[in-house]
Amino acid sequence: MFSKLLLLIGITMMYSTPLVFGALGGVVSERSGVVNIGIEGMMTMGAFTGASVSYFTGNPWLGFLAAGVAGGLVALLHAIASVTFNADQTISGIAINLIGPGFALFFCRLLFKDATMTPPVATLPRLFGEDAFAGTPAANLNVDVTVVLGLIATVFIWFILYKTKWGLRIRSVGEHPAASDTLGINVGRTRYSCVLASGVLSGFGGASMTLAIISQFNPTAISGQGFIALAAVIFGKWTPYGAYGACLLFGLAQALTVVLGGSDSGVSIPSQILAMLPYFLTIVVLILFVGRSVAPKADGLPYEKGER
Amino acid sequence: MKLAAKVLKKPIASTLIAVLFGFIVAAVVLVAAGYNPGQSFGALFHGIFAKPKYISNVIIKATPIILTGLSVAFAFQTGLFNIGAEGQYIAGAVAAVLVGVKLDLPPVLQIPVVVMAGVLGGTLFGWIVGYLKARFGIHEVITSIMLNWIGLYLSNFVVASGTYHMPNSTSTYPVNPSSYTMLLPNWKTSKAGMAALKPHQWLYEVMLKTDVNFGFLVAVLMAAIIWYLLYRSAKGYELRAVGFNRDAAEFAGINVNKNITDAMVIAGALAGLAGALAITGTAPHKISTLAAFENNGFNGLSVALIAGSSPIGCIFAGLLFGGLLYGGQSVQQDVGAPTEIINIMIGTIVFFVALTKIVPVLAEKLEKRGAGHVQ
Amino acid sequence: MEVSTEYAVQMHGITKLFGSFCALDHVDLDVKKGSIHAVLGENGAGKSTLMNILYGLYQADSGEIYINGKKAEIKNPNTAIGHGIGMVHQHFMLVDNFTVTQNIILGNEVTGKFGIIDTKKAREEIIGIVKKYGLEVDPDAKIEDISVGMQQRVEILKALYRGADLLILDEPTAVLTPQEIEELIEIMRSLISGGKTIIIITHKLKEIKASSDVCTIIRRGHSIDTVPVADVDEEQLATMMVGHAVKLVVEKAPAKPGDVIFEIENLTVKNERGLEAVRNLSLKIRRGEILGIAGIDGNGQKELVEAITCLTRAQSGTIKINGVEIQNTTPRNVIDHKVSTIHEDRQRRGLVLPFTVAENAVIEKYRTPEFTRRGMIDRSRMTGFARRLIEDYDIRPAGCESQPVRGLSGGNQQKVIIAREISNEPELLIAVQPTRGLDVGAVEYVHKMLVRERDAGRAVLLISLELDEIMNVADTIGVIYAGSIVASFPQGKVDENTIGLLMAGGRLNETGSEST
Amino acid sequence: SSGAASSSEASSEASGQAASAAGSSSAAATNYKVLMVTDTGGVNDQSFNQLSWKGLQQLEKDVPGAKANYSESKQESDYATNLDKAADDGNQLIWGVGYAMAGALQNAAQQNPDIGYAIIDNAYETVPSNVTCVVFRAQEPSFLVGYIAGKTTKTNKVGFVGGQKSDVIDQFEYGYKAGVAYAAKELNKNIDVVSQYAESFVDSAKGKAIAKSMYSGGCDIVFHAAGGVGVGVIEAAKEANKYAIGVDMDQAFLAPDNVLTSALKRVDKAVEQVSKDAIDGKEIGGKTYSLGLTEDGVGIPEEHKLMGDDTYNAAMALEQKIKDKEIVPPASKDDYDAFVKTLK
Ligand SMILES: Nc1ncnc2c1ncn2[C@@H]1O[C@H](COP(=O)(O)OP(=O)(O)OP(=O)(O)O)[C@@H](O)[C@H]1O
Ligand SMILES: Nc1ncnc2c1ncn2[C@@H]1O[C@H](COP(=O)(O)OP(=O)(O)OP(=O)(O)O)[C@@H](O)[C@H]1O
Ligand SMILES: [Mg+2]
Ligand SMILES: [Mg+2]
Repeated sequence: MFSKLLLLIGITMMYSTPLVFGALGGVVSERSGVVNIGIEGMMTMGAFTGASVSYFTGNPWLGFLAAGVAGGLVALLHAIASVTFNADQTISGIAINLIGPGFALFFCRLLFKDATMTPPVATLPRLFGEDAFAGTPAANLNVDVTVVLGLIATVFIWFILYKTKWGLRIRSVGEHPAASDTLGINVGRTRYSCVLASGVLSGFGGASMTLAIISQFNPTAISGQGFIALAAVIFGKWTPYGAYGACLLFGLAQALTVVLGGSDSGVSIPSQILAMLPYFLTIVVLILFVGRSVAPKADGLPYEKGER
Repeated sequence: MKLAAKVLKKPIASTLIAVLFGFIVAAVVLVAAGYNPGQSFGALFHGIFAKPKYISNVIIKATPIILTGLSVAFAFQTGLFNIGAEGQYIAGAVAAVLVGVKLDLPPVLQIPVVVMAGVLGGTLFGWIVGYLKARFGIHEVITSIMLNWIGLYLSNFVVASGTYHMPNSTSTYPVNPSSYTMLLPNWKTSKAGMAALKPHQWLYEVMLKTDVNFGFLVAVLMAAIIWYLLYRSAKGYELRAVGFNRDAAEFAGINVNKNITDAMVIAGALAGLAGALAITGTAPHKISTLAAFENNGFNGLSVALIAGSSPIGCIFAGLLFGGLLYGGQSVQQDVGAPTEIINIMIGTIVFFVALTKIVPVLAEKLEKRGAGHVQ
Repeated sequence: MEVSTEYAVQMHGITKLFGSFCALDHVDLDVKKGSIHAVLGENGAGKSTLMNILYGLYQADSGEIYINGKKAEIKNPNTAIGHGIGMVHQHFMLVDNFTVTQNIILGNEVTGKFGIIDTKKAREEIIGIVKKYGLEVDPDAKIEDISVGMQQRVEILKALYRGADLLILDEPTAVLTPQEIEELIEIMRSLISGGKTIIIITHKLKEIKASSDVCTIIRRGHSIDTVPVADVDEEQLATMMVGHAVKLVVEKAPAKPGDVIFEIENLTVKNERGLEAVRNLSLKIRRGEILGIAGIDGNGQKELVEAITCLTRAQSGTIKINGVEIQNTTPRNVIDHKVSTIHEDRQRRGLVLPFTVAENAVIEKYRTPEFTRRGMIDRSRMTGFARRLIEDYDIRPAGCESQPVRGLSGGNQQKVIIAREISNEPELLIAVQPTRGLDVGAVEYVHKMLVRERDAGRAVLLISLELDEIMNVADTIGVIYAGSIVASFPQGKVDENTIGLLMAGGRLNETGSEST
Repeated sequence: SSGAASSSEASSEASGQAASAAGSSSAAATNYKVLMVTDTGGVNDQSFNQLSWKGLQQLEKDVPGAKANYSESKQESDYATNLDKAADDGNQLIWGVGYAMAGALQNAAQQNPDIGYAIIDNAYETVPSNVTCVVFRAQEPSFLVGYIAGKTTKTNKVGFVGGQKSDVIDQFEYGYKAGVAYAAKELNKNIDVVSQYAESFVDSAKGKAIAKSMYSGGCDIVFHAAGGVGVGVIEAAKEANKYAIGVDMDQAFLAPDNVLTSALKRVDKAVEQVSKDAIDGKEIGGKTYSLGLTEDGVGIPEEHKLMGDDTYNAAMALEQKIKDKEIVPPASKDDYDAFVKTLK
């Protein structure tokens, strides 16, 4: 029983971590007033870059950083469109979701002799070292270091958003850009930074898949996590802790399907029905506990100076 | 100058420019990767236009995404973001199969019944999203994303279920042929049909080698109906009022919650119709285990965006998209360039569609410069 | 005019184009140090634009700005703030879900290590300024929870906090109660004595007289004149502003009230936060009568209107129109019972901005057989109808029926709403703040319309924060305080001071109150 | 193993030579175009599509003048159009990968009697004269790896992770279970097999989670037949320092210390060989190649450092028994139930 519990925790943590980074990216971007539907595309780019840099350098940390940079570069496109050109942020985000994976696979083919997957790559360490608690149920708690990074990132983003002047400015830009503008806050620059940060975080999210969970990049390494992260942003009411919680809930539901799905679990639900559980549970939790969530007021609205 | 400015102000100009940029970026990427862009685009156009049956195939491929595009565009016009067309499409296909396999009525009855079943399947999914939004204020994006996955597993559940699973396959039984919406499905494969078609080479090819079906006509008709509904009917007036300004609509006595639900119901019905028509109109007329999304709904998203959410625009955007998807295969086959090129190209087009808001602004500048010269 | 250090600000030959539209044409403005300088002009005259240029939000196409006699290049609000300029905008620039303190320090935060905001220190600094100028506010309250008057103080504090020497107030009184206005004038005086200079923009002639030293009049982007306020009277100012003589008093015949057709009894309504905003409120309106409700913002006016229009539930009590109870039904039902409402928030509740004028004109009756047959809207009838309204109500530009209403000016948007609501031929016409942000000419027009409707035998409920409006237009004046009508008087039987006292929660000594 | 893969019931003796002599015998084939149509998994499915393509790429290298190509299906309805387009483009041999394509391929073959077709994992009841079917008896290598797992397990509990349930995956599952049961019988003990489906062929994280759960539930060996999901399974084995068994190809490269062995299904070899036969003008139309251990179309890798020689040799002995038809590994639940009864 106890070991089952530890297992649930371990799987929950593992499953939710890429989502956490992606969702944090969404929170940061949307808090500054830029809707980010393109998390999926940014994560894919990060997943690929992380794996390939780790492969070529043998240094997973370098890969992790590079993934952030790659995610940021993709996000730059989104920022140019939605901040500089006041473009429709939804459209731009959808475009990112097409372009990101397109380029990731394209570069992968170029770098790996026309293969769309990398060989196994050096991975990030685990929290207590490779073999800690090996063979005991506690090994489930020896999570990937990215799990902790995700938690740190959550606290960090919360700290930035709610305790520092930058956070105050970011939130003001997302709520009332004109007010920020009259106080000499550069709305465009703030939004640029946030969108880029969003890309960096999403890139980390992608890399925490390929550098911790599966240790290679392949075309399906990121398949839908970006959208779940997007849902987590809304579910979590655009706050770092809320989003983190939503990702955990989703991870937990996945863990439950895993634990209930084994032929020795004593539960006989068709696996297709069981697989619906996380998605179904999300809706139920929304109905029962969460309800309406209100976006930052200026979320999705391009800021045009002097517009009345 | 004036003329140029005038032309540039038209929305279609922006879209065409976006398409042009899509090609340019794709060309740059191709060159960078060592492929000949001219050859690649040649292959693309060859793959789309070289034979009547290719054109026919493009139209067939375009049909479902025109409809899902319409679904998304319609929702946009009513202030909703229907990222759930994928799931609604699946629900439509599943429902059509559920009914089409079991029932075997004469075609005049069977076809409407099966198609309506599909429409209802999509409607149900749309309704859930709309109802949860209206009743509990739950954001449609979350429910839609979740329902997409639920739809996928539901479909797989049906495929695996005892009564529908076809032994030795990864699919259900096909729907009964009485549900088929191809053009003369029985006649064309009969001896008489073959004989009659044989002398007309292209007709023969189009009829026998592609699943020419009524779907496209239905899609065009739906685009017209949706346009009419949105811009000419009292219901459309309500839906748009709620979409643009919920508070004002509520104050004016319009039932906001009902209209949110109705909008999602209609959007879902359109995507469901797409799924149903794919089942009745194209081989293999059944659903198979889905390992991943087939993107019929997600492509509809891009179609709607390229079309600027115009119902009529969806027809053309859908054809463009269908052409790129279908013809894109040839780029890989003929030139060896990876298929990702097409995704990059489509992505770029969508990206520039987002940017093209500036085209009319530029046009205005151009106009002003022109005026300055006159002075 | 000479450039001199005597002046806090001198703007010379300012020209500003929006596209091909010339909003300002060689406008001059010279503001003496330590003075209160009024800028007066009709809606759209260019006042805000001029101030936005001074504050660096817009760039002038030509012209110079001198601050304290030195030429200044004001590229953005930051440089303006650097020059000691602070601005309180016409539309408040406050982040609703931030606290007062957060709003004040935004962009100029007091921080410790790592950019951490030192809220305590910030609060102390703010309290210091609050004390100095008598600007009482709660530093920890959220903006969405405080009154409009308070919000304005926060705006002023924002400027002072940044060390502003020159304060621009863009239409600061539009949303204030008489008492608040007095307090504001008080505050302005204390600022002047503290060495500040103030530019105040307003349409309200009385306030100019009450507060300002000098007044510059702008009409359609041109500076008309600059006069010492003491030398002119209100009529003269109005004439200069509009370009022709205007009547400042509403002309109307005495009311001839008929039977009671609208009646509220013991109404109680809770607000969003679950507090009783309307408490046991009762009122009656007769045919051919305008009932004006005076009151300070936040005393239940909003909830009262929401309850009547069924946007919100009534906890208890009845609302009857022609004897039929309509409370807790639907907005549709209320409209069907011939209640028409001019909502105070025209862009949120009144109009669908992307819709055309014609589409907006039929928003309550598109389903009637007149406009819809077999589910299809008869567009030619719809545009025909709109064209008639445009003509009858002089909505500009003429022939705008197929334009999105978004492109119309604020005044004309308001006219669309008024035209639409009156065209419903209501039994009861509710007008909430119908002249908010409109200039004198437009205000006159709206008032005329309300009186015309009264004379046509309708009951009119006028709710306004502007006491003048109530005093001038209403036949019966009710005062709302803390969710109840605390007193009511026939027009002319009460003076402004009494009403102002009642609005602020005071009690009457004499028995002047009688019920309608 | 020899590397040659293909053979039919009709011509098993020819296969060895054909493979080794491939280069020379096909010299005459100038500009022979071969194309494969993938199923919806795409060419990089880390499973049979990818292996098929590997086979065709090898063909291109080995046979001068052979031109290989693929076309990817994104959805079910692409099968027919891709096959049709392939016919237009002058391909002489067209592969359909996966039995989902059976119907579409049959139609195409009927419409283009002059073109050769071949299909993986599907056998028609009556094979059209221009179609070659290639099916694998995947239950055979699965049986072997199951046996190895049974012999190797210390916890007496092993796992199986499937992608999505289908007849092909059943071959792996029940072959494996039968192998485990066989070993248990031999060792005279009870070995539990836990099986679980990921409902996906792509969700590696889920594969990892399932395997984690199996390892923590006491399994020490997990076999997967789940495409990309298996990447996660192997990853979990690495982390838990337990064994995983690969599928389709030798997956030891993913985790040399943890991949105990793999159930090989040499789709690449088969595709290459059948294509060569076609290029050489052999009569392959209308035939079904059922490839098992005997034909060397399936198997396990020779490398066996993690299990020791004893176990490996025992498995090889078993392989011989299967080749000799002394043992017929079951490919479905019913066969498996029957098989287990024979053990008692
Ligand atoms: N951003 C803009 N784009 C186009 N026109 C503008 C813009 N801002 C102001 N204008 C126009 O410039 C003119 C002056 O506007 P401004 O806001 O300065 O008027 P105002 O005197 O402050 O009026 P009000 O009393 O209504 O506040 C108006 O006709 C207005 O429509
Ligand atoms: N942001 C804008 N962009 C373009 N045109 C604008 C903009 N804002 C206002 N206008 C145009 O400028 C004109 C004046 O607008 P504004 O709202 O300032 O009117 P106004 O002069 O204050 O009139 P009113 O007295 O009726 O309120 C309108 O005709 C409107 O179409
Ligand atoms: Mg105005
Ligand atoms: Mg103004």
